[in-house]
Amino acid sequence: MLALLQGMEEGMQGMGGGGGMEMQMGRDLALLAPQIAVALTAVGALVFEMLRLPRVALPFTVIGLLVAAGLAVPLLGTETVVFTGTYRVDPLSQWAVLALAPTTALCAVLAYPEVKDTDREGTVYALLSFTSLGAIVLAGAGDVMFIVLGVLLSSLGSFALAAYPRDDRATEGAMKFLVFGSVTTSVMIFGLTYWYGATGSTLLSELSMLENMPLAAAAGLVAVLVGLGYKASVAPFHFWAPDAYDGAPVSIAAFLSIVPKVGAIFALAQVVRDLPTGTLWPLVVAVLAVLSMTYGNLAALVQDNVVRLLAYSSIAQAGYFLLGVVAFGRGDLALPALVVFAVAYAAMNLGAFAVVALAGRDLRDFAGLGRSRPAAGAAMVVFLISLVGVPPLAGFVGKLLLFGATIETGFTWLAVIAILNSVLSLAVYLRIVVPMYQMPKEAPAGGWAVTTVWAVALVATVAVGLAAQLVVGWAG
Amino acid sequence: MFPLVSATLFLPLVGAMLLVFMRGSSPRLAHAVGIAASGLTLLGSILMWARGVTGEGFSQVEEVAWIPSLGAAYRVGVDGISLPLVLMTAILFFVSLVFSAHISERARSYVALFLLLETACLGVFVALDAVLFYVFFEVSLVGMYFIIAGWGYEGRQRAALTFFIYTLLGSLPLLLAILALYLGSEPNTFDMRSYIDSPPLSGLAATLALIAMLVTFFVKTPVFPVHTWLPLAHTEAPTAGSVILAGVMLKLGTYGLVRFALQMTPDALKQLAPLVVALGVFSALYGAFVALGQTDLKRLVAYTSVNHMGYVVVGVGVAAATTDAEVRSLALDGATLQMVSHGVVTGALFLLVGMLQDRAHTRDMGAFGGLLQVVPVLGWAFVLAAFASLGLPGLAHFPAELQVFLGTFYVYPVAAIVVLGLAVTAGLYLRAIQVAFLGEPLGKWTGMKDLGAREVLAVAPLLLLTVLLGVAPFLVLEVIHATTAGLLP
Amino acid sequence: MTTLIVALAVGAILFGVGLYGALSQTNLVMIMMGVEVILGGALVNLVAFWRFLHPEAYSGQMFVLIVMTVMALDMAVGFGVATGRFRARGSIEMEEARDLKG
Amino acid sequence: MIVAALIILGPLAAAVLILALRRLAPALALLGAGVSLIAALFTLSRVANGAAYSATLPGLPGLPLRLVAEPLTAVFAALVAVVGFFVMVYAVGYMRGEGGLVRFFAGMSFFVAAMQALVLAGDWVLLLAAWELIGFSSYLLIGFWFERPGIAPAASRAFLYTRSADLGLYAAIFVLISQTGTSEISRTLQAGGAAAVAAGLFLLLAAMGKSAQTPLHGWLLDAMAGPTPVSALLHSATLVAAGAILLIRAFPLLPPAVLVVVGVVGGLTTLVTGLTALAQRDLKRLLAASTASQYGLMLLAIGAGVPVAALFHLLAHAAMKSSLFLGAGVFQHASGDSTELADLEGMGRARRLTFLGFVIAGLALAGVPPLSGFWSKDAVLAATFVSPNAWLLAPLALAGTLLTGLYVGRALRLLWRGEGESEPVAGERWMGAGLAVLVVLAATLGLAMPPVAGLLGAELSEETLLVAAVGLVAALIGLALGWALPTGRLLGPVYGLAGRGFRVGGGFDGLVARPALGFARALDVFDRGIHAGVLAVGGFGLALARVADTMSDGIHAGVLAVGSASLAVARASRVIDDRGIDGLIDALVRGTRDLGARARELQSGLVHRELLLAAAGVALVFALLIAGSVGS
Repeated sequence: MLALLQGMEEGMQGMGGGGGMEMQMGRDLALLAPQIAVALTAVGALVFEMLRLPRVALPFTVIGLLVAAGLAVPLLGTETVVFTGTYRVDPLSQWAVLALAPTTALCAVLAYPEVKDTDREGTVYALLSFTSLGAIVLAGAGDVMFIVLGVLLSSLGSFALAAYPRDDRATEGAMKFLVFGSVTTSVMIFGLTYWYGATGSTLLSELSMLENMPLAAAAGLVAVLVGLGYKASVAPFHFWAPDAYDGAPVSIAAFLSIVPKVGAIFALAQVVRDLPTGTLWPLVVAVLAVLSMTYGNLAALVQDNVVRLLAYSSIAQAGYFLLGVVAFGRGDLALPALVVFAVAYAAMNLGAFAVVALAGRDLRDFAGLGRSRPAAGAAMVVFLISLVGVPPLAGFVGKLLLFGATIETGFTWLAVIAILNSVLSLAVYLRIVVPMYQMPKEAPAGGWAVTTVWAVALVATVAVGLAAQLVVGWAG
Repeated sequence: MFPLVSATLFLPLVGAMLLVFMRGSSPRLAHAVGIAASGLTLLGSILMWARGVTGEGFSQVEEVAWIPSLGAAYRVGVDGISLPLVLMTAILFFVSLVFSAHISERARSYVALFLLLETACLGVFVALDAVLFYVFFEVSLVGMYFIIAGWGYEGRQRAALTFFIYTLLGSLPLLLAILALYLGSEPNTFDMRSYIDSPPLSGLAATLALIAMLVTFFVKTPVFPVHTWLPLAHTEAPTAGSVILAGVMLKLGTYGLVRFALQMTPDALKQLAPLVVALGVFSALYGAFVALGQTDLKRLVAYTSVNHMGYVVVGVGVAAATTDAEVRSLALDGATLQMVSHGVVTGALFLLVGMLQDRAHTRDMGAFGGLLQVVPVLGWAFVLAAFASLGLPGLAHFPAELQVFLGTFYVYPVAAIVVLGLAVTAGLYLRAIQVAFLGEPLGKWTGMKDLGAREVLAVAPLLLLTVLLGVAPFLVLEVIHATTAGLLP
Repeated sequence: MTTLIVALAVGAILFGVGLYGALSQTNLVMIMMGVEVILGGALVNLVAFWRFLHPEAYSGQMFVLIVMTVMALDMAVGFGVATGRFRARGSIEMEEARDLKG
Repeated sequence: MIVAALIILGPLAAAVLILALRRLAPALALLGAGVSLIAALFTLSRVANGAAYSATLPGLPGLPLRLVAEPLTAVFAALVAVVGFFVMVYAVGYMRGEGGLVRFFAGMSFFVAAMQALVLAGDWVLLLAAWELIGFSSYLLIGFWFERPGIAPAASRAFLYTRSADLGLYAAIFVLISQTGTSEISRTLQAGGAAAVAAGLFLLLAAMGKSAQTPLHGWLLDAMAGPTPVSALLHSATLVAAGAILLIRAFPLLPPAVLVVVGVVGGLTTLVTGLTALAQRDLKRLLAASTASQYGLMLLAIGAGVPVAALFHLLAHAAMKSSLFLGAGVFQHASGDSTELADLEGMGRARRLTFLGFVIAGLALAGVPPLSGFWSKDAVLAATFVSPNAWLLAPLALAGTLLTGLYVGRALRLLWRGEGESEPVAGERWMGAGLAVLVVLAATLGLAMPPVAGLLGAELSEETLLVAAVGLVAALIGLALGWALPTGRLLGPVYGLAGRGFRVGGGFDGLVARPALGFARALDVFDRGIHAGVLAVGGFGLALARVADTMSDGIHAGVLAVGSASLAVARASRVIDDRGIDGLIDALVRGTRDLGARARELQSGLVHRELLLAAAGVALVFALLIAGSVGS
């Protein structure tokens, strides 16, 4: 307590870096065009739903999100802050838009066959957009309040989406999701108050003042880790994920496994960027990374339900993501690593879920898929080995960068554990691949929607692998 | 300029793809495709040989940018050290596929796997990008795993798993070493040529990276005491599998030793050279003696591989230790030629033992006797290969081993004790020949058939090469020497 | 300064109570209550910090407002999910929601 | 040079052609040997007129292969060519009706070619290659009747003995090349000092192996298992001669210290193998032992510092011993393919002409004037008498002479005594021809010595009548006693030992082969042990993992933990014991899967329990942070 108090004294001295108020609103709005576009898309989708025009809602959503992504392209390279530094326009936020908006659009397409002709179909698209808006806000957060808002925004939408089918399983998953989410969020908010108290500001850029306020720094950091860790389903804050995914439609599961996770990880990166390393945060994050990777892979090893298997694998992938966070701000590789891996992860995970939507949730449904649907089967293999990290696919480039960044910042042991985990994950994914090429079975029927999604994801997975240079170049 | 190296490298892969999409095709067709693909690959490698290498650096380099800002790219090329190995690899795969033409169960996947494996092995030798190298290194592992597990003998599952786990765990350190080299290089790149031209690491970092590499490559080579996977894998692998395993895949280890340990961390290796040489000497003698104790012909040949690869390790260690350019090239010539010779000779030996096993369904030399009368062609072929393997002049191993020993004597006269291996290998092969092939033929084998056309076609080229390498080693040595002479000035 | 400490202590106590509630209760509504209590603790902290340490910084007040929004929305969505669950299952006991596991 | 090259290429081409055509084997072999003979004599004449040839072939980088035709090598080449050709002639007859002619004549031709390469070699690498190749070809030829019992071991032993000794040659070459930086023999011979001593001793070791010097003489007696022409070639001009030839060529290198050793080895051999010869019951084994003992005399001469004397004896011995073998071969056929002296009794009477040749050659060997053996042995004796170590070498030389007389006398008597009847012999004409020529040489070669000496520019230690007389007396006494007394009386106690060729402690097999094999087997066991070790480590780690894993479930599970931990240990140990690596792999996989199962147990589906776990995680993180900040 004393330490805290004394820390606050210094906090008061260190005050005054609040950032100038004067700025042109217009410039900021222009810089935020992509985010705004996403928001408008969400609203629009809602409006169409209210107009009982769900048929229009889907194309509108897709187009709107793609437009948002398109708007982000010209901004690439600009690095600045808006709203007195509360929001950051930097590679992370830009790439969040570029990666997540299209992903959301594809998720909407994927969701279409599952939700069409149900009542309030349009709300699904609206919620998807809202949630991804939350994730995008998180990715660029330059202020504690934006983090809270982002988590809130993405959480609320997620709850509703998870509960959408309204059946027993869905509501159960959603309920757990809700409980977990609201508890962790509230804990995060409570902890963050101490940062405000210590720095007198809610700006992340002021966190450097925490240098010699270990207690306050720790309290806030733990809080952030809890809140964002839950969003990114990092062990041990992951428990909601498998159940929620399992209960929700496949498309929603895919969405939940990608969009909020990426947003949360980017937000974490934004936080630690200004955090004094004296607080040992790299070590803590590293520990969580190890926990998440190992736990995720081990648990995935024994799943017979592919959705749950992918849920655990996504927990493990979150662990790899954290490698980038560990190194963030202290090496040249961390930023490109995070961006590339985010894009890669979005592509390959979405693709894998799309094939699940085609084949079915049970491991047995995959038997002979490789023969009955060779193309889809081959695509699945590509997604999975890309998840393992086999070149020249996207996943490999991402992991390579992550490992490099980790070693670059002196966490070689972490890289070793990560590599061993990759070996373990090979076993995990082979459990899906092997049956695919056994006895053939009648081909599952797949609609145009599913096919488009996995096709696009396939192209992306390969393209990002081969053309990683583009991503890295713009990110760097 | 036609991208000959890449074409050669990916021809087998194309063949494999073809097979994947040729569903329900007959085994004959599959084998035809396989032999055609590997034959074209052989042709390509011969053309590469014709193009030859220039003295310093790499020749026939082909480069395609991949991730420039990471310094990762698709880079392939050859020098005097890798070119002979490329040719040898193409030859061995060709004969292996010819020999395997009788396999009918799941022939399509069998051939496809072999072709995949061929691309991987060639890739390791031609890769000039560390990432590329590592990828091919790993893929070769996976391919061999499936071949052993799918078409091996009794205990194939465990053999395959042992092989897989040993070499997989063994190869992870290499990735760390590569990342270390990458971060050490300025500007950061995965270009192996820049690592070679200006070794990026020094001091402790270099030593640690070197140790990581040594672990990887010693497991693959293999060197005592991490060799125990070898006899297991060899005895259980299908014949063509052990041919590739011994003929090509062991070279991945020694080649890596030269390419990485020697060329990228020269100073560190210089410091550890006495250790490496000692290990090599011990491994060579150890392998020879354990081989002498075997009665299973395949295990016997497998252990002689430990012996011969030990010579290579010694040669590399000596080359690292010496400061005299003459001696270095002498030892390195020997080591490189030894890789090629061992590939050819041991390939032939495994083919012959495999043929014997196909006929008798046993590999225990005690079960045979007087075979030379029953199956003269097989018998004499074995005698020739065996004497080549024990280092008879005029056959492949003699020039290589002589150079290695001479170089060793220059630098570490004590280490020349390794020549004792010659006497031991002589003993063990004479014993094997005497027990299995000489003397009164046993009644139960009188019905044994001699080699058929397919088998002759498979083994004859290797024996011819064995003699050629022994009589005119300079044909290969001038290529090797062109590079080794100008190495690490 | 003492008042600040008192206030922070109150906030901490609220947090503790709320967390205990959230962890110990098995009824969804009760858990949501616990959450609200935690947020209440956060509010107390914020107000205290603003009042005693950074009276001039407006961001504190905004933070307060945001937290209030969070409380409201949490409640709303929470009860929405609760009703949905009740329709589907006829109970909002967490103990009974364990079909999904492993 | 082309001509000189033909010396080698002739037989080599013959060998290749024979293998390629698989017919006309004898004709081709004769042709090859003939070409070689003509070329060799031509070269000798040219060299005699002062010409000197040398050629360089591409070999290894920095180590080119060289051929040189200088007086010494030319003489050797001529010797090999002559013997080779006439033995080949003889063989045509001898092998009548045998199977495997292709293999036989190809082998013989290759043998001759390799030997020619050895004598003409101008650099160590080529010499080493040829050196090993004659070993290989003799292996093939000794094992010609590989399907007969006892043949295979004999061939293997011959090759192993010589190969092991060859390591000496390897070592010597390494020393010389690393000292002088060149592989050219003539240049390396200038090396002096410690290097010279080391190299000299290594060369001696190699020579002992090939020339069957004590204690490495064991294989020679067994090598008799091969066809007779092979033995003849082997003993007179090729394999065994190689040792002496090597030392003669390397003589300039050898320092006095080494020379003494050479002399002693030679003397010892001449005694031991002389006695051995005396005790043999098989004619060919007797001749084999005598070969070793004659080469002992040559080493004596070299040791005494007069290599040219050794050279003379080599030449003479080549002619004499080949004649003796060929004669023995005739008797062998005549007696129904046996060389047991018992079966050969009276053969002399039955085949008087052959016997005459045999007698001439025998007396020559014993050193009876004016036959060639007398002169050469005289030269050897003279050398030993004038050498600084005469006190040591001369008696040994005399003893050797005496023993030679003894066993020659014994052999002649056994062949002459009793009534022998002879079967008709196939191919007699060919055999006779070959034999006749060689016998004539054996008788008259003495005349060739002065010119050869002149050609080599070497002067013999001048003849003292005394030496000649002593030698002659020793020889005659020997002959007389050998004819008169039965061997048992002569040898007395050592008879049995001599019969076994003084093979102490089971000889090579007992002293080297079996122990080596035992050692190898032990290593093999050890090697499998390593595997077990790996398993053990893995199993232990697995056990630990399980223990730790079980512990993690808290006190309640603690009891279980102990149980399952011990269970795990038990399982692990069982894995190690009986199921080998696969067990371990299974266990590893299973272990991981168990871990996975436990991991999923955490996912209890009860939110507040899961929340508790999360809270625990928070606590952990917080503790870590505080600890860290306190620590820092």
